[in-house]
Amino acid sequence: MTTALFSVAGAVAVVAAVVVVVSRRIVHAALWLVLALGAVAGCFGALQAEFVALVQILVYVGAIVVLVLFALMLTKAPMKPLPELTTGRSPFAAGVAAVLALILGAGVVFAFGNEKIKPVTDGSAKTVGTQIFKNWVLPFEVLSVLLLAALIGAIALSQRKKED
Amino acid sequence: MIATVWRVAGVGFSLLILLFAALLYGATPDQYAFMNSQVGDLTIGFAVRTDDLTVLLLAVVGVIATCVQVYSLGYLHQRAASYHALVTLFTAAMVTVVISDSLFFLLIGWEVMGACSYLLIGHYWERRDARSGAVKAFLMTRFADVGFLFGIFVLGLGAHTFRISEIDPARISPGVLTTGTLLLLVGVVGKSAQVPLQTWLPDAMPGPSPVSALIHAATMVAAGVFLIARLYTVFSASGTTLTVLAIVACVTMLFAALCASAAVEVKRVLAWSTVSQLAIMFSALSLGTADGRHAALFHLATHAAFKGLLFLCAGVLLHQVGSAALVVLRRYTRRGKLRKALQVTFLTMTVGLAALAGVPGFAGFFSKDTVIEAAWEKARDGSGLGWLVLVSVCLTAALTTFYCLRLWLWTFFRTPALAGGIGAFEDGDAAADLDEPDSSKLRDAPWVMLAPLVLLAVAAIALGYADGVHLNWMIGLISTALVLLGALPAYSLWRRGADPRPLLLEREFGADPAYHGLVVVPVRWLAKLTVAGDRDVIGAYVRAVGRTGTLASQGFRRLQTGNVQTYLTAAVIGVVALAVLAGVIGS
Amino acid sequence: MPLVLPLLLAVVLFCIGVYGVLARRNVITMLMSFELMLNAVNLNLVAFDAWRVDEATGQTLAIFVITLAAAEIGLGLAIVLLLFRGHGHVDADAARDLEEAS
Amino acid sequence: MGGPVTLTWTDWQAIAVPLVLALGAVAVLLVDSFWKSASAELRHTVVTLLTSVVILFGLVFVWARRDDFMPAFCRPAVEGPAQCSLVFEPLTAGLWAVLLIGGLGVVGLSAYRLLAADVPIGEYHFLLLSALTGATVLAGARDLATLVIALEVVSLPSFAMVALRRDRRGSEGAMKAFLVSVLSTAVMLFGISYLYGVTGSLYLSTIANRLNGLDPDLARVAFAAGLFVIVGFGFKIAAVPFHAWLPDTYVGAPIEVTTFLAVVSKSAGVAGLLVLVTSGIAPDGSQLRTVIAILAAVTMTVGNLAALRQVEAVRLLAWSSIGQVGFLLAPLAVDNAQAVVGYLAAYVVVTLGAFGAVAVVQRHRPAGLLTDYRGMVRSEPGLAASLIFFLVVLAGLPPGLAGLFTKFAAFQAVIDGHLGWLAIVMALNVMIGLAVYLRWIAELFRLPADAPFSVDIETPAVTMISLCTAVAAVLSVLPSIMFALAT
Amino acid sequence: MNAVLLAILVLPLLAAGALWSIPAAIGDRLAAAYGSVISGLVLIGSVLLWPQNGGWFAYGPQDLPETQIDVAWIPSLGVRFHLGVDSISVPLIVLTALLTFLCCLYSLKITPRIGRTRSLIALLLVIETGVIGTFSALDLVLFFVCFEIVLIPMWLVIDIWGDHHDAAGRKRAANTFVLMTVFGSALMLLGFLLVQRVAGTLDIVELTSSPVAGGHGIPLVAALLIAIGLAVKVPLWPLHIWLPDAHAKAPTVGSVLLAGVLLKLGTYGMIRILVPVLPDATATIAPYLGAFSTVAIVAGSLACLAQTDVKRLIAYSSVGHMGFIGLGISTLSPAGLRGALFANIAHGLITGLLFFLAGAIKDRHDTSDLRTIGRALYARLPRIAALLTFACLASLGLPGLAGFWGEMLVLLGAYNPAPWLPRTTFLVFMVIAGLGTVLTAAYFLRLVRNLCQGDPAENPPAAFAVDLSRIELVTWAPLITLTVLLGLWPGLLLQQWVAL
Repeated sequence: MTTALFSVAGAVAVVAAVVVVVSRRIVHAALWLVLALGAVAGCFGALQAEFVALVQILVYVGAIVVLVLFALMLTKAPMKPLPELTTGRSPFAAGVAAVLALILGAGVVFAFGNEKIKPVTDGSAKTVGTQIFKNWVLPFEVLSVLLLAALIGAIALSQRKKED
Repeated sequence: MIATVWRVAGVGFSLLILLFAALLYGATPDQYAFMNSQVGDLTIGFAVRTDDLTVLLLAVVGVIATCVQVYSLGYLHQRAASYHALVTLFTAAMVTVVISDSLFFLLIGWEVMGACSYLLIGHYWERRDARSGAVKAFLMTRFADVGFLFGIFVLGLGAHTFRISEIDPARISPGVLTTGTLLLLVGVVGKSAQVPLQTWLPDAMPGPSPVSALIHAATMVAAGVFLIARLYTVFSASGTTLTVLAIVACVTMLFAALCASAAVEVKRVLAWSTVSQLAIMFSALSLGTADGRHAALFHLATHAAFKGLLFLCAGVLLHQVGSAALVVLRRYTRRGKLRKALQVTFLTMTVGLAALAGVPGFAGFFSKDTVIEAAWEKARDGSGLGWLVLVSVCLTAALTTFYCLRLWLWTFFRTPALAGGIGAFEDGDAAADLDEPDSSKLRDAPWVMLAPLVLLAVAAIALGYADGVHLNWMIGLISTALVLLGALPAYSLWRRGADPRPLLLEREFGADPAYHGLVVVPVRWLAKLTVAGDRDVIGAYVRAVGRTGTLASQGFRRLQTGNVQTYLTAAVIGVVALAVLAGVIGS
Repeated sequence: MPLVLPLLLAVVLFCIGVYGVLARRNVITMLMSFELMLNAVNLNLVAFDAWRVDEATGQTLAIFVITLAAAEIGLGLAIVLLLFRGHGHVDADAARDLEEAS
Repeated sequence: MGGPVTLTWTDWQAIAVPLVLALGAVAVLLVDSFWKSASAELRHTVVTLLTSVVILFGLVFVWARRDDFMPAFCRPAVEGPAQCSLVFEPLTAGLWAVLLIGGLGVVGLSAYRLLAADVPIGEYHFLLLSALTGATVLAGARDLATLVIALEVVSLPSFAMVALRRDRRGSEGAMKAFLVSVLSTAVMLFGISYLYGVTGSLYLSTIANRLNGLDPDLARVAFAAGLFVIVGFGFKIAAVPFHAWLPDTYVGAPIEVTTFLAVVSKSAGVAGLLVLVTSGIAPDGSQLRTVIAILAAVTMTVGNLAALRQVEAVRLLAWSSIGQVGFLLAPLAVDNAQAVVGYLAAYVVVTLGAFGAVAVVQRHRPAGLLTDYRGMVRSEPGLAASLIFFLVVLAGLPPGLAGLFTKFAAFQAVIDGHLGWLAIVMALNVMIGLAVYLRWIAELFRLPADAPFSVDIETPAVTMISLCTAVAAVLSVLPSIMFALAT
Repeated sequence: MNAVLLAILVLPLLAAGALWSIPAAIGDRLAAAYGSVISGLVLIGSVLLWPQNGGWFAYGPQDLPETQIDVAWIPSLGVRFHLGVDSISVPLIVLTALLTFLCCLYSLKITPRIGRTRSLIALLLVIETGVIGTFSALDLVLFFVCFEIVLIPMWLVIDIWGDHHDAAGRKRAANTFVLMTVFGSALMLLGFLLVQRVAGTLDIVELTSSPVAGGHGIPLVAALLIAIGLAVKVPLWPLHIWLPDAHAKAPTVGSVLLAGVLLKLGTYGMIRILVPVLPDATATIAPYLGAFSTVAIVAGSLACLAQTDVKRLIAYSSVGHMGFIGLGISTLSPAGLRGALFANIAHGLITGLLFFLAGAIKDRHDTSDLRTIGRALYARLPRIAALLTFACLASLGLPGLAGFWGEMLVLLGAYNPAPWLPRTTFLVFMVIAGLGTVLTAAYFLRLVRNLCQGDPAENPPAAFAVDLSRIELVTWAPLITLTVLLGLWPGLLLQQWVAL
């Protein structure tokens, strides 16, 4: 059951991801990204990681993609297809990516080919929360500094110069 | 001012040598070592010794040096300071050789002489022939000295000492002994201008004549003879070396005598005759007997006297006439002008040539006879070596007379067959003889130059009797016959105004061009090759490294296109490459 | 469920992301591709977590990664806007003021 | 599991410095934002002083506790050594000292030129302190989560700082650095995910423990994972071939920020990599060390070669800093912390000084060409002497004994680690590097076409450069100080 | 004595610093006088160091050098500040001090046309410190450091004060010099570190008393690296390519120090480090070292024969002479090593003199090209030409002058090399080297012939050509005197090296 669910979600994610990187309409790409991320969230769900799945939807689909769309608007991204959105090097890039995929895939298959995941539910918000606040306090705190710094940095960059 | 100081110092120094010779005469042999230093288990240092040989050589050097220094007072007019200083140093170097008991001390004198001769031969450095002659003299002797140095190593390490008096041939293995002496012989051959290193000496003639006298009579070339005499026990212990020496000497004496017969310049004739006479001394030494050594030294002494005399005479010719070339001198022979104007010179030169030719009664006669006698003694014992030496010396004696008489006649006398005489030296330029130079100002040299001539002329006669006359009549007769044998053709040729000079002899057997082609040219090529190699091979690599750096740098600059996606692509390729590497290493 | 399934999915997503980063001109689309790559990471983490059955360490890190991505995208978009203000476009391979090739 | 979530006193002590830095960052921001009434100069001075005080506190703390060993945020070990997120030990103290001195130097350098460059003061210092916070945490981190997040805390504020002038060049430089950095983060995280999968832990000590005795297939994945993590750091410290963003960003950024990137950011990356290696991710004999060694060789060679023909001072320094990173990686490849920290110390001091000198010149000659330095030995002998000294230290030749001995230590480490080929490459690079710096030094002595550079140098700059010179001189005479940092 | 050693090391350095920090207004004369005083003091100090009983290679627990300073410097790296002098180093230190002193003295009147004499003097003093430091270092790293101190100052001397006609050429020469040397010394450092890895110490005294055994493997690699590093400095063929340019383009005082002192660092290093510390490995590479040295002798001499520039010619002659020294070291025999040591000193004196003379000739004609200078210098500058001839004779190894003894002992060493070396090979080297002396003579005579001799009528004197000036006489007199003195009394030095 979970396997089937995962497979469907995974297939959707792959298709959506491919469209994201090949689409000529930049806004479509952003919207396909939503689908891809959502599908990945489905995968998380299939892997019994509910909390992660929820956060994924919340943060990615809810926040990040919206941010991206805003950015697209601010940079006056056109709605029409743009042939020059992909560089001339794309076949080469595809080759590089394919080689990388082959190597990694082969390595993964050789290493973990016989392993099975037993369906166990430990992905609740409580488990994860306990983990964060018991064992991973320091990274969490540092992450807060990161968020603050990124925020302030983004604000500082967005401010107009005084003479403007 | 400085010149005067050096003049006085020079004369004083040579007188000092004489004084020492006189003081040391009859003294018991003695040695004294000083300034030694230990190098490993070897002692390297200086030592001096006095014995009969030292005294003899000191006397010879002293006399000749005094004569030369005094003579030079009148002879030399430019750059006198450096000249006298160098002559003094030259003499001092020879004295060092003579009194040394340390092979290294000896080597110092030996090579300083070479350097001084180089500088003195090049005294007239304005002249091309002087420059090249000087260089040639130095390089050839230097080449030989390398062998000499190695000989010192071999002998010194073989005997475990560099003290001459401590070298005991009995304690050296025969192979080492032969190698060592042969190597020393190379040095001797070079220094004394024996075949095959003979070509420098005739070319050294552009030097001032007194220097030639010094080189040929008392220093430099005599040093070779002295050295073998000094190390006679060692040399005579090695049969091979003696044989080689004998062959070299015999070839040289004939070779040089033949060359002398075809030379057309007084000094060149004399130079070749020196080579020839030295070879006679060497041949005597090569006999390996005490008699031979004695004969060689006797001949060395007499030769010093008459050869010094002859060169000083030639110097007078150069000084007064301006040239010693027969072709020039020929112009002054009309009405006996030359011998009348230069009366003292003529007389003393006659004495000298007579002594050289071995005319009975003159010193050369006696000393040469001693050599022949020693060779005869050896030959009588059935030694092939002895026979070789005997025959060669006899032939050389005849040849010597030939070229002496030829020189004497063509220099001072007008040939009866006038026309032919012109052609003999002037390549058919008939007008030359008619063009008589202004000889009104031709007069004999000042007394300061003539006095040494007279002194040496006396010595050239008297020295023959110094050894006590113990003449073997048989040999005396034979050598007289040889003199006549040589004199007759010379005279008859002169009578006929002919001076046949076979090309081979005139070109001195082609040794010079051969050396030029075999040594000088290849070395020049090699030199150019080395420079080209440095520039185009080694240097090219260095430049290539530099250029590679520059090119690589520019390449990296070009890669820095500013396009961040190129950067990213390169980076990801790097990751893939490292991943592949990981796969390769991991499996 | 076989473990390789999520892992292979992660590999595929990651490489699609790599392709996007290398092939897409627009900086914003490049950023989207980065998101795909980070998602691949999360997929790995969650899958390993499920396989390992330990204390949800993987999921915790996945949460951190999502937050990290948010921070990155926030600052990144600010930089993109600034770039747009300066250059008038957001093409990564056209912003070449600083090249040194001459 | 179980038990209340509490921080022990040791935990607080261990994170005292990062904590104070973070709080200081906020304080600086607040002071700047809510004290608008004061003049810009006054605010600048106050902010600078505040920042300096915060950093100085860190230095004092490090000095006071330099010999302590304080593991923090620990949990009872399931197996093997204790699992901690952060450890303060002598090595950490040494790295922190280097990082904080670097930060202080950048603050000092920023003290006199920043206002003119249209950079918002408060934000600048806030970002600087945030990055320093990240850097200090990074140097002490002992788990992968902390490590990667701390690295981001170093990186993201730096990119913001690069673009803080908000002009074309700055934004382009920031964009490049940002894109490369994000890619590297993704790659590194991908590697971390595999490391986690293979070992089931994020704690370095546990990972190192479990890496021994993996079966070959897993070991291969672990190797690839470790490789990805190292590559991630390779991006950050601009190891070749992940370096290309660096020269462009250095040129695009304001010079103070360039200095920050070259000094703090780079040191932080090296510190992180050092933590990874020393904690046993790449044990002796591991192929990962070979990878680092290869990176070292390629990095130093490419960096030095590319620097050979540069005509701009900053670009030359940028490339040469890539070369220096190669030299830093060499002892890293053999896990010789002492040599790395020593090298880093000398590098930081001298790079600060060199950028200080460049800042002075570029303020008056904005083109920043090497030819602008002509005739400086005559017109500005003091500045020229200092600059020459810095360059000579970078080249590693007397009188720059600090550089010589750190290079020597690197050689020693490599030789002791049986990496002969790397040592030869290093020897070659000493030569190329010298050629790079000599070109610049020669310009200082050459006679200029027009009037040579000559100005009244501002007091803060004089102070900064003199301090750097003095420290470098002291380190040259007593190099043992540098090597005592990590022990 | 320790105080004296430290003083002669530190004094020039401090003096140079002081000289730089005083205002630029100080006159050139004053700067040169100051330099002369300082280097004169150093000279006095170095003479004071002359050891009472020499010892060498024999360092053991009881047998330390007479004068030594030994303090820890960088404990964590095993580096000590260990200085000491013995009878090998003191003569070289004295030579260094003497040549520096003479260079300063020379600068009183004669300075490069570029000016900036103050800096030049300061750099000379720094070079002096570096060289003396190298000669007295008893720690491998300290040796390396001092070895490197010299580089930058010398680079500046060539680059700034070099041939003013050829800015690009002098820059290239300076760079080639410094880069090749640095590469060599970096390799040498690797060798030192290998030694440290095997022996566990960097202290030369300890290493000498308990050398690294074994003629293959790591000791061999170490010996090779050290030998290559030092060979660049010597320089040994084919690593000599930097030398002709550097010497030819350097100013007079630079050439003098470069040839007189700096080249000795390499050979000193071989004798001080290679031979005692890695005896077996050195024996393994000795035949190759000897072969390259022999090639250097011949190639250097041949190259001289085709030179048309007087400074380049003298520079190439150094290649040949240093080849002799290398050959002497490679024999590992008492005679060869002493010969090398002696030749070091002699070459310093004679080539120093030669470069002074070449500089004097160059100054007077504004070129060092033989064809441009013309011939017949005997007529135009009789005294200088006479001195040149003297120096040439000394340099070609005329017995009775200093140049002879070193080469003679080297050849003697090659005739009788250490028992564990292949004797036949060395006999071949000896013969070739012996013929090399003939070539040496040939090119020096060619030089004299082409420069000093010739028809004065065809070679008009240059304008302002003044013969030997007083300062030149004063500067050169010590060199001439010592050349003659050592030539006549080699025991002066040889006696220092009795113990082995």
